[in-house]
Amino acid sequence: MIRVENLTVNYGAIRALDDVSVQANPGRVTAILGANGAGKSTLLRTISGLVAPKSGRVFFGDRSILSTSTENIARLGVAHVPEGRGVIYELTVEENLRLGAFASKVDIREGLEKQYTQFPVLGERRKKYCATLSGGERQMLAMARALISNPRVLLLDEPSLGLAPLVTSELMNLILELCHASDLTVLLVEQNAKSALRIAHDAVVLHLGTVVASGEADVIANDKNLRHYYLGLVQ
Amino acid sequence: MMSTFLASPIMHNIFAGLAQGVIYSLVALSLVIIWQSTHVLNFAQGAMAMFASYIGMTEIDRGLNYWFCLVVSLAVGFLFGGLTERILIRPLYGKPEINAIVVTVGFLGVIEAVAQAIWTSTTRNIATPLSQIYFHDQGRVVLLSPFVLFQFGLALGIMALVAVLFRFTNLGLKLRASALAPEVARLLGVRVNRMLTIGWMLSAGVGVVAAVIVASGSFGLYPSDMDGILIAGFIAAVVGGLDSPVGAVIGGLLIGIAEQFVLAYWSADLASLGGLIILVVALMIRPQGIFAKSVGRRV
Amino acid sequence: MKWFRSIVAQERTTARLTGVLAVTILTLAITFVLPPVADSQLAGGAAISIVILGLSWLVGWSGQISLGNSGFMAVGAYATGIWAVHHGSTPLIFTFFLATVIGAISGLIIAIPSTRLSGPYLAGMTLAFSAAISPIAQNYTSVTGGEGGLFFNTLTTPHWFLGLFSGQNATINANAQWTADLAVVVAGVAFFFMANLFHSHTGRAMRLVRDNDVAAELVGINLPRTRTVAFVVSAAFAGLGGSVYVLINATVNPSAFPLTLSITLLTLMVLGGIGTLSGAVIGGIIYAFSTNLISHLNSLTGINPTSNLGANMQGIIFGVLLILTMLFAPHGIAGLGRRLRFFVKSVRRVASVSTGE
Amino acid sequence: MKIGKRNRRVAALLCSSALALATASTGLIGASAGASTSTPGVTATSITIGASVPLSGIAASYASVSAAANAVFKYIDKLGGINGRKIKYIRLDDCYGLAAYGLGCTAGASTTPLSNNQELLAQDHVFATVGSLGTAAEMSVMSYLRQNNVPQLFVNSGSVEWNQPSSFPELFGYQTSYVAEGKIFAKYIKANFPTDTIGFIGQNDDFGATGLEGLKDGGITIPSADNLTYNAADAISGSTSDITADVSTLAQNKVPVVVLDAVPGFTYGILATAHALGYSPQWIISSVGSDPLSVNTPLEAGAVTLSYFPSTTDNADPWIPWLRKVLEEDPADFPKFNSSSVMSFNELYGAGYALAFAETLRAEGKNVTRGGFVKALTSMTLATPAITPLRFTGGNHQGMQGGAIATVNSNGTLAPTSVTVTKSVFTTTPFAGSSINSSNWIIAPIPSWLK
Repeated sequence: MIRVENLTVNYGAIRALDDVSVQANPGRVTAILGANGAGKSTLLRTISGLVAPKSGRVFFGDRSILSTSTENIARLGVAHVPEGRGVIYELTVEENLRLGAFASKVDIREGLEKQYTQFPVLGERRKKYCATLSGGERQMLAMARALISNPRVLLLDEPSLGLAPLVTSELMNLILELCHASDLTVLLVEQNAKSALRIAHDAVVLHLGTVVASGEADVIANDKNLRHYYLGLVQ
Repeated sequence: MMSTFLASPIMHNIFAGLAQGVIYSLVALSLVIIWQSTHVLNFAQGAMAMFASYIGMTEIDRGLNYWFCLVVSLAVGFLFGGLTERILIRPLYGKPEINAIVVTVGFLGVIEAVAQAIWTSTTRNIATPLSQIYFHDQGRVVLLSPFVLFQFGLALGIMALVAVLFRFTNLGLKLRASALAPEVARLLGVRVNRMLTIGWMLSAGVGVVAAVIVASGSFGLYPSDMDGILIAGFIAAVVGGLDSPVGAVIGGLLIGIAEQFVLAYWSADLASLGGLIILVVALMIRPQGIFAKSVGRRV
Repeated sequence: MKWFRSIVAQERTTARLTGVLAVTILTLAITFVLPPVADSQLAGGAAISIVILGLSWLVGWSGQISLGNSGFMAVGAYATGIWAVHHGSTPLIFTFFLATVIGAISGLIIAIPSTRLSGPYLAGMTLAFSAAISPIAQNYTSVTGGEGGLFFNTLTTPHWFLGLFSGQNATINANAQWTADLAVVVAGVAFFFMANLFHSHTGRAMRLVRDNDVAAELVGINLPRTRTVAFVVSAAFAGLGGSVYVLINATVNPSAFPLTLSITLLTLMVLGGIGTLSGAVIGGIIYAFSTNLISHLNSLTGINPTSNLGANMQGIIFGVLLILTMLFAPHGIAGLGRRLRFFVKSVRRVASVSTGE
Repeated sequence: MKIGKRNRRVAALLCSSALALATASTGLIGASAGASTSTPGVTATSITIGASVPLSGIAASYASVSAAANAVFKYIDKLGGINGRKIKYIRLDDCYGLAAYGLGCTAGASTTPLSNNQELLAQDHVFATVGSLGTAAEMSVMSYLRQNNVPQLFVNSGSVEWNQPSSFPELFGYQTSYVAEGKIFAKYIKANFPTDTIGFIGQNDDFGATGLEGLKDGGITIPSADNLTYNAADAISGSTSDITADVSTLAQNKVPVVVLDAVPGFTYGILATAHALGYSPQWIISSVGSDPLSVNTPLEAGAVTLSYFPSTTDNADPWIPWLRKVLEEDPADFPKFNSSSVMSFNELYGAGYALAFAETLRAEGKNVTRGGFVKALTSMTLATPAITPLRFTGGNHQGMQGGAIATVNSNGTLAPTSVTVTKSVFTTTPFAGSSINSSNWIIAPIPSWLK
């Protein structure tokens, strides 16, 4: 569904991504792993059109979206939950959700009902300002806001950041469930490789802007070298 | 009883202060709309509104209806605001905020010079359909006239309209989101650039309402008629908090009344100090304006 | 003397002295070549450049914006004017000292309630100060001369200087050049002082506060005090500049210090380039000579300059130039030069990298 | 080549200084032209004079004053000039001395009356400044012009500052002083409203203060409650609140006669506010703020003012058709002026001082010096459109001494455009206690060389 070919991105004189190729398919969770500064977020931001690459190609299905604006990429059905969740604190829960619905032609009322059923906590707090929510609730809101527009691709940037292990685990299960239920293409950027690899079908390991490994998640998870040098997983 | 109260010196000053204050409020509101979305302090705001009111209101000389001219002025204001954002302001996004000050100051100079070149600096008298004669009560003047009441109504109506738009409509939600978190809004499919343009259009429209009220008043229409009012509007916006439309409106009214009371009970020369004192006191108590939402320092 | 050492850089003071001295002497030499009108304009430009430098320090180094510097300038100007009316014969150096100190005090008064403010709120607070000056000057007529202001004639050209000139307009030419030279020398002293300040302990602390106030606090910098010092220095420069400005004009009145002057100062500073000595010099040059450029451009349009359209064309050209400069040189004219150098350097580096591999 | 960091900074500053030199040079080409004879500004074929006047900004409506003077000079040049010399009149914009810092003012960042005068003296080498405008503006250049012995002629202001022959022997006023105007108003009030309370609204500067002085000197007492001033700076900022307060105070006290010393924009505001309050006293408006074309409202009809000129529509006065012809022949300054155009007092006012200058220059003869000019000016009778004598002596440099009481008409259109001037002229001096004389209307014959 999302195909990135030979992507190179520069920030001024610094090379953030160097000849990166990634493919993510429907019904599968693709984990993008690597240390801080590996270029994971840049990859997602480039897919969304927030960052203009130096060279390379980005496809949504068969359509090149390299010169498509961020707004239009979102309208195609790519939902991007940015780092820090992107919840707008000064708006209420419901306003945040309504905002999410503008990207598609979905009926707002129906969409809201659906999300409130899925996340009852949000329904209870619909009139509350987001500044008053807890970290877990904010993450739920970010997910709900991304899902309300019935996207075909979900880009998640460090969803586990700042969450308790138990909450992270629930969140990962939810991501997997959603992925299967609606044949969603999920690109999951995580520093927490362990949690991500638990649910991912495919995985890509980035290091200083280059792909050092990619393939089935199980294979990656069992590669000792990768575990040791790039994923920080030591047993 | 009631009527003598309305004609009392204190009410006299309150009405005079409010009449000036609603003008400040509108200008402050228009500055806040722009500040929220683009973080630009638009020094040309008053001049843009003046120019639009010249184009619209001088049509009265050709025998056209006042209300029609008001609508024309508004339309010109919308267009002017949108074009300004597109052509002059857009290249400045991401540049130091202070650059926008220079550009808008330059624009102010251009607009006023063009206005003087076209219409000269002689005052124009705008005939209003509503009487400007103040009401009398048992021989005593009540400082309200049909036009002043209309002025209050119009200002309140515009403020309510802006509030409803921002609070309860989808467009308003998109506008607020674009102002608060432009990147997030874009990721959610909101056409942020379009929203910024619409914000400038709305803001210019609100400014035009203020300029038309000023031009219709007893000092008429002339190219620099909004200069002092812009400064007072800016002060009002700062007092209320630049991210608070409600604060802008209340700030404007406060400044108008404060000026009037200094004038009446202290010295006419020092009238403008009334507003300045309010500003200093307000900022010493609340460094981000009275109605600012206190947002903690983000590290 | 700890405070003194903290605001004077210890290293390379001689180097800076040489630099400023070279430019001052060159400018003095230029005044001998310039026609008298340009000398008069240069005098005004030198006075304003001192004010711009003070503002540039405040905005560029401490990160605080001010719309109050026309007010500080007016304070120095009125101090000078009132002093000149009553004690016209005191040495000029004392007048300048007085204006600087009184300017600094006014800066202190404004700084104290302003240390918690930033951005447009600080702009508003300082604007309140500069906006209050004119009504106050108008109201207290017995001291300030009210609307009409004060008139004095303190700047007298010494005889030896007059002796350098001959011919029909000798006095006019000599006076014009004398005021220009005087203003340039005062500006030179001010620039030297600021050059040191930039590289002093206080200057470095200021930068840190601007870039990251939290980090600055962590390394033990007292935020309110640093911000206050920034204001006081800026106001002292404005006071000195205001003093030179009114001595040149031989009059001080409220209409010379409208609050729009603060906006003009900010504009000139941005056009020149924020936070640098050369930026302030360029700002002063723009102030002094932009009218010539504009008149020249206006004459190219072929419109009668005294007609309504022609007179206003002047303002249109001025505004358009402001806008174009900002669109094409967003870091000011000094920044344009820097960017050019950076560009040349990076081209060279790329070239050396590609050949070196 | 490697340049050290410090040297680069020096180099940058040097470049900036060079830039200064280059910029300064543009527009100054030909700076040393002229000045070949001993008198500055005078050559065998020309005489150069200048003025610093508002051409843009809030006082730009006065631009037509110096434009009319320029039209007269051009007309004279077409007739061959004065003693073979053409008059070159340089008018520089000073935005009314409101240091042109942007808002409402377009003369350029550093333009002031002083900088304009420096330019006139040092670059254009003018013989004299003629018809510069504004009290504060001209006061700021008095010393400079005196130091350089440059005549400062026919200052467009009613201040008494211009009449100091001992300290400023080359300084000459032009219009009737505000004090004299106040005294003449006082006489009119005493004759027509002997028992009424009188109110006053004046600008809080020299204009308002000396006007009030004149009223008092003429024996009018104004109750302190009805003696009000407005802030002159508000004229720039558009602040209206003190006007509303002033007018409503007078309205509450039901003051039947009000004297206004205001500029036209404020006259308009005061009349409109009074109308809104349902208050219509007899207005007595200073000549400075009464020109119907500038005030531009039918509310002015019936107001009394002082005029030193005949009505601009009075074609029986020979100067009116003469001036119309002069203006029509100068399309550069009066582009749309034709036989159906309306003339304002500004044009008569400007033509008046231009004629005074030309006639004096002619009387001085072929050999022109500044001293000779001043001597001629203080010893001759000037023929101008004024209905009151414009006369200077060694001891009196004020200019016109009085004027006639005039009434603003309403001619049925939106704006009143004509003024009826009574046929008797009052004259007096600004000095306390001096009497007011009534004399006949003067119609100075147009000198034959001007026809």
